[in-house]
Amino acid sequence: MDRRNFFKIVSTASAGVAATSCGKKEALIPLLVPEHQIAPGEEQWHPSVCTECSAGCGVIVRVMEGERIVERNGQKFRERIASIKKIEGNPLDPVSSGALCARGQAAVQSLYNPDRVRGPMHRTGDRGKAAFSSMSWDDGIAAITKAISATDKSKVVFLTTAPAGSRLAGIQRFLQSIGAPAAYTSSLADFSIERQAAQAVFGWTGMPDYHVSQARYVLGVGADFLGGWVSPVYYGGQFGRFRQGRLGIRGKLVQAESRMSLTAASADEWLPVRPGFEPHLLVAVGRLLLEEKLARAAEQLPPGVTESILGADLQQLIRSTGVDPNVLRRVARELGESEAPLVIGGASVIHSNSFQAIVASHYLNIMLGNVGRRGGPQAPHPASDVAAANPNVVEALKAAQVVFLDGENPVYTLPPSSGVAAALASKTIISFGSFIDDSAAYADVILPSHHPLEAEAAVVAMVGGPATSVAVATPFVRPLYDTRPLEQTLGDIARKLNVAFEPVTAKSFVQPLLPNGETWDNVALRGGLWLEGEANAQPLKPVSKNMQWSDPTFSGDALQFPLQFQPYLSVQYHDGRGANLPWMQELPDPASSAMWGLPVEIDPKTATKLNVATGDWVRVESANGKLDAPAYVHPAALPGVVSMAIGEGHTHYGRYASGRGANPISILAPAQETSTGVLAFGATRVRVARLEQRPSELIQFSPQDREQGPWGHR
Amino acid sequence: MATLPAISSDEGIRRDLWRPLAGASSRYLIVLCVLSAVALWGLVAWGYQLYRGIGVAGIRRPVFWGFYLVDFVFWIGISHAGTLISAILRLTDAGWRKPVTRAAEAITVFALMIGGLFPIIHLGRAWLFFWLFPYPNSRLLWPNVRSPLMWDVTAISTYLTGSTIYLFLPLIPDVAQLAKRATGWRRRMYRMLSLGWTGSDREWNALESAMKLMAGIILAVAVSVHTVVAWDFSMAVAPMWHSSIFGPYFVVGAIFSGIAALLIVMALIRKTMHLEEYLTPHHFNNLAKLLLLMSLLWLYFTVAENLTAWYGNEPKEMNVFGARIRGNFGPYFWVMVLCNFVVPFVLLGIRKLRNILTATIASITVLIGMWLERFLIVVPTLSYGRLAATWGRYTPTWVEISITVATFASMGVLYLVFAKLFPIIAIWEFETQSEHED
Amino acid sequence: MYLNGEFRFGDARERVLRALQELRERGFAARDVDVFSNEPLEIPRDVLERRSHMSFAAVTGAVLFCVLIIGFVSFTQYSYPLITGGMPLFSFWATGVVFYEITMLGAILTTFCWFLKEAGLLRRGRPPAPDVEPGMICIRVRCRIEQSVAAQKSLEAAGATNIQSSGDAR
Amino acid sequence: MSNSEHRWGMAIDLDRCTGCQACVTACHAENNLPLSDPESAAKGRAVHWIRVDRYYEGEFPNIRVKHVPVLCQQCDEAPCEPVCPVYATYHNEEGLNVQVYNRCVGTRYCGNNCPYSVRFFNWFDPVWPSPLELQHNPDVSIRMGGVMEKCTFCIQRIKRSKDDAAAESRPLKDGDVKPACVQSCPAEAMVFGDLNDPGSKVSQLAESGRATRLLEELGTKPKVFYLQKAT
Repeated sequence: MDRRNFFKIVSTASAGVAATSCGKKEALIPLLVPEHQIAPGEEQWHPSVCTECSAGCGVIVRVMEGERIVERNGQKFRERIASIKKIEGNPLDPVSSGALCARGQAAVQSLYNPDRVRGPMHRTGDRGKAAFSSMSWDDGIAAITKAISATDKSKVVFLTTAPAGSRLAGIQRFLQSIGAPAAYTSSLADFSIERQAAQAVFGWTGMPDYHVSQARYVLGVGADFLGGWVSPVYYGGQFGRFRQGRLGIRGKLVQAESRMSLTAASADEWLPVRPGFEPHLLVAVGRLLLEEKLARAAEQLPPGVTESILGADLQQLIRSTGVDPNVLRRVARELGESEAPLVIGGASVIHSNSFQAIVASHYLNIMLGNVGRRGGPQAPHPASDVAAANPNVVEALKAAQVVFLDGENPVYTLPPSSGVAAALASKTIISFGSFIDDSAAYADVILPSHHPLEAEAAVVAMVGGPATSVAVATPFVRPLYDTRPLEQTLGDIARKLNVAFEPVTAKSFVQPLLPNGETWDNVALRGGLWLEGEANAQPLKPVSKNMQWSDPTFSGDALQFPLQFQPYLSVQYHDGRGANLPWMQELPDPASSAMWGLPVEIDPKTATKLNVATGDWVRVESANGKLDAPAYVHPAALPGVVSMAIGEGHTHYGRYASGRGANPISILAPAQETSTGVLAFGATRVRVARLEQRPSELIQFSPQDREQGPWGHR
Repeated sequence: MATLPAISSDEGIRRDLWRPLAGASSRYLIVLCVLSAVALWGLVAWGYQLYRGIGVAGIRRPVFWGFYLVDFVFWIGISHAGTLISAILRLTDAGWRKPVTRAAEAITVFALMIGGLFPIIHLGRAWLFFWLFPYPNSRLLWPNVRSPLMWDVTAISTYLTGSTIYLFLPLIPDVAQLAKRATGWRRRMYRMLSLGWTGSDREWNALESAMKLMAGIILAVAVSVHTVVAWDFSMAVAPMWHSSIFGPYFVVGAIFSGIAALLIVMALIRKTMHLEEYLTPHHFNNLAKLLLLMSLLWLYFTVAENLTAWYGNEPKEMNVFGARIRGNFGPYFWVMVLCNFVVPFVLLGIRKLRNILTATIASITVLIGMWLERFLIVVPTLSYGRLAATWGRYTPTWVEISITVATFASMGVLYLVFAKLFPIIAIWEFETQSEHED
Repeated sequence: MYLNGEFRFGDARERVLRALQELRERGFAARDVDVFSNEPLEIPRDVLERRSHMSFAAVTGAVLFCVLIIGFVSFTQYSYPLITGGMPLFSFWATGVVFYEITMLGAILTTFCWFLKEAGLLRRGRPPAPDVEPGMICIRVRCRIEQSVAAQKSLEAAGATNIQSSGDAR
Repeated sequence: MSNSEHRWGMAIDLDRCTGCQACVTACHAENNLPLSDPESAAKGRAVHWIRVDRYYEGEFPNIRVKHVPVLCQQCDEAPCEPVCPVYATYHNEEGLNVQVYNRCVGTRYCGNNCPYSVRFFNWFDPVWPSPLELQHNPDVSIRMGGVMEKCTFCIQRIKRSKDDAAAESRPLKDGDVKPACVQSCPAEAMVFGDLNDPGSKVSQLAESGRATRLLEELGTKPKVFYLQKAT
């Protein structure tokens, strides 16, 4: 199958291309599929890269004949075009291994979304009202040029979702050439705490990689790596092999999380740790490992760290986590005794002390002697670093005069309490996005760039270290609408500004990475460049010398707001981007089975106290706002912890997402993770009250969540 | 036996029984118009469903069958009023049956016509219903006779044919007599329907033989029809459906609801056509006792069905059982028990309370109860399937409700028209009877 | 030719029976005598024998239909063999109900047809029938001219009124 | 029971499955499943040929989650088949439970008689706001309103693989055919193949000690094998 697909890819490109598999070097890059080459019923597969999240999965795209109606001079014509049918993982790509998550596969629905922006537009109504009328590209570029030249360049803020790769490099180069600060990201899914913790402990740039498949015992803490964290495709593959991929060896996964995430659900054991007490749990495990002499590489720990771990009050640590002490002791012993133990620390929900948790997890791995080894954390490739994280983005946005939006949606992803939406009202805003989303509704000008499936790109995968994966896409279908590649638009702007700017293309991005004997054409044909990395190449010696942990802080008075609120990244919507895809809307939520709207997850005890049943509407209120949503009484929710997936509650985002559901970010306090300044989106306290009305039904695909009905002999 | 009208001269009987055929009172017309309007509304609803798609009904996965199948079973059940009752009575030679039989047989035919429509109404592509009939076609494919739905098709076709003939045969002498008196189009119609009946003894003999035979055959068919309807459900491997009790259970239920329908129709005829002397308390008393008997039988079957499920405590069955007894279907279940057992038992079981009015009231509750019974058989099993993740609730829409209500109205319309065209009591049978009992 | 005699009032039935007996004694065949009435008359077998083969016909029809449906079903199932649910292509379990119903249909239809045949309904060229009023019984005798006197006498003896002849004088 | 060359089957490793639902979307993309909307979804009319059933077991904190991907089990003795009066669903030579859309009149009896509830009905003609229909897979027909539909084991992919193999004049190899769900699964929890071939991966997994079948007690003989979690 893998080979078959590969041959498909190759044969696809064979319009005048010599078969590279025969070793001939002179190959053309796969060009646009001309319409006359599309035969009915014939399929072609083209390599591309998924940009639905920043993991960087290489994909292959099935192209077949399609037909669309175009209107010219008031008359309708049928036009045969090459259309995209399906997206699958590129079997050659080590990140996707030929598989792809639900959201990645649904990307085709964003390409063919009926609500895509079809050409450049300018605002005609009030900001935020999404009233636009079309304009020409020239006018649009002129308007931008004017806006930029009139401002202090340091007040130009460029927000982008672009993952590490050619697009981001191009943006950064553009910003540099006009003298603006580097690009920012406002997504909640940039995992900057994880990056910063890796930097702090190991001196690594980028996201550490965990070779789950080679571990035998995994303790996951706070990282929903099979769900919304980093790359469910990559880690899903790892997990499959971890569990059943080795003869006679079955890995055991213990997951400590404050929510029953997909990872916790797949784990052999779930340790329901109280929100924000992940560092305590990790330190407790460390202490137990050291005490029981199971820390096989204890000597590699910096003395300060060892001291502080041994100085901790174990009883109190364990008590604070809320986990059964016996269970925790057993888990620590099992972890320490395992042949290939691994601790994965992450922050699927960011608390005020999440950084400490991840740092602690790294120390645990050091103590277990697995860093850089098979089955341990691996150093990432430096090229996989991404745009600046969001700690500074709020300040930057407030100070900005001109704001560029490239797929980012700060009005949605940053809480209103941060004042961003209000601040945006007085800026010049230019959107390069394909949709009029919450933020684009504020834009003055929308200059839509090509959809990623229509554009070229080179993306460095976030995972896979120490190997490096660069997935490459070259365009193969004609753009559907009057859009332009972002590089071209930036180039046009630069030219108008009389600034020297050399756009970054996929080719120019990949070229310097090419090893000897490899050509760009080969890379383009296969859809990626995959470089073997050397394990153990990085120094084991930690950069940091000490470790702290502190109790989490929550915003809001504990008496008034007795419950803890944790929004989380879901498999279907990620940071909210997936909400305009009907396939994602109708994908049953893994926890609640909800479709077309997400519920608030409430534990059964709290629900009983509040007299709330599944389907009842509740008002979730924090000191900073309130939202109304249906409730789902989650049998596995921690008592007193209210969770809600991020994704719904867009004011504008096409017909499938606009006005549907509630945005959990909207009630967050502007709390920060103490060490990094990142928005601590799990650090808000709320109260919940039952509402009398049910404005709409909670739609569930499977309302029944127990295998047995409530009835037996009685 | 107090079955005899006080006046028993042939002319008198004739006058009494033919009176309703002549003219039409304004009340008759108003009722007819109202019922027709409701029936038409049902047609509109059906048209809307055909135009928009079956989705305008409330059925859904996993409750693929809803009101329509409930109505189907209900009306097929009602159809047992007639034929079965009149055949049983005819075969057992119960003399008091005579004023009752035609009213009952007419119910059968009309209820069958209505009930037989529902399998078509509920089809996703109703316009292709003829694919269920065996005819040489370009698909080179014949229907799958292994399907219980094909059993239905044959059973209902046979039953409809049989009961129409069974209604028609004793109508011939009456129609022949009417043909002599009527004028205009009525005369032509009666003429045609009388098939040239002259009243010769050969004809009478043939009629008698045919009726005796038909009574036997129709009895066998009637039992099989409702058994087959039951088997639609019990052939499925669904919890609480896959049960061997369903055949007899449905037959008993059918007779039960059939008698109730007959009682109601008789009470209405008696009142509106002033046939108090023909349909006497004696008839009602007999039928009421029969109803009471069926109520007890029904209870027996219901207990048998549910007790086995409860005692077995098989989880998948208990889901349906629990939903039905205690869950969201609980209220319907207990109303059903009230309607089907408590009310008839009290009203008809206590001799002092038993009269025409209470028999009618009990019959009405039995009809409600039996409709609910069918609902409780069809829907909970589908709602609570074997895999809990597939459970789902069903709520009917206005379309289903309209069509359901309209079928009751159509029954009324058909009956009103029939009663206007044909004597609702077999005159010749009545005359024979009066003669013999003199 | 046909001879019609009417009987009215009270003991019409008894008189009709007497007339019939008389006629049979005078050698009139049962098939030549018809009794018309508005309601069924019970005439003892020895007086006027009407043999009925209806039950036999019904059984025959049933058997015929049964054979036909079995043949038809097996033909249809084998003509385009499709496996469903692991069931055999043709089995009496899966098709028994259909066989039963169609068998019954056969019985019903033959009964009806046989009724039409035995009653003589729908038959063309039927001799004119007397118009029977309620309560009246009428005897029609088919006879040759030379027998007509005897017939008339029988009728009169039994108290028939309004004796008329009709039809061709043969 | 059939003596044809292939007998397609699937094994789903519940120890690998993470419940991520990639298979669900893959199926939508491959098979042109009708789009739901909030109204139809609220009525329980959303269509997922493959779904991931999730059950909670136990009470907090000792609570576990069970994910079971359920698709048409392609039963050898399928209860849905004999009840169709018009042969819209029947068993083909390769053991697939085939639904012939054009033949279906919509009695929905098959849906009632499917213990796995994997049959879906088209309550209306499907609608895709333009240009979403450009995504449609031309290998799979669009179902009209009023007919049943269900998982086909991606029969179109089986056919394509056979054609490809024929074009290269080689026999079909184990792993050549992958339905969309199997192809998409990141954890490789699903394996598809020929149960007639004792050497195929799916045959071996079906023989393994962990293999069970859903509602096996009904005797429907499904061709989807669930490999239970090892503990």
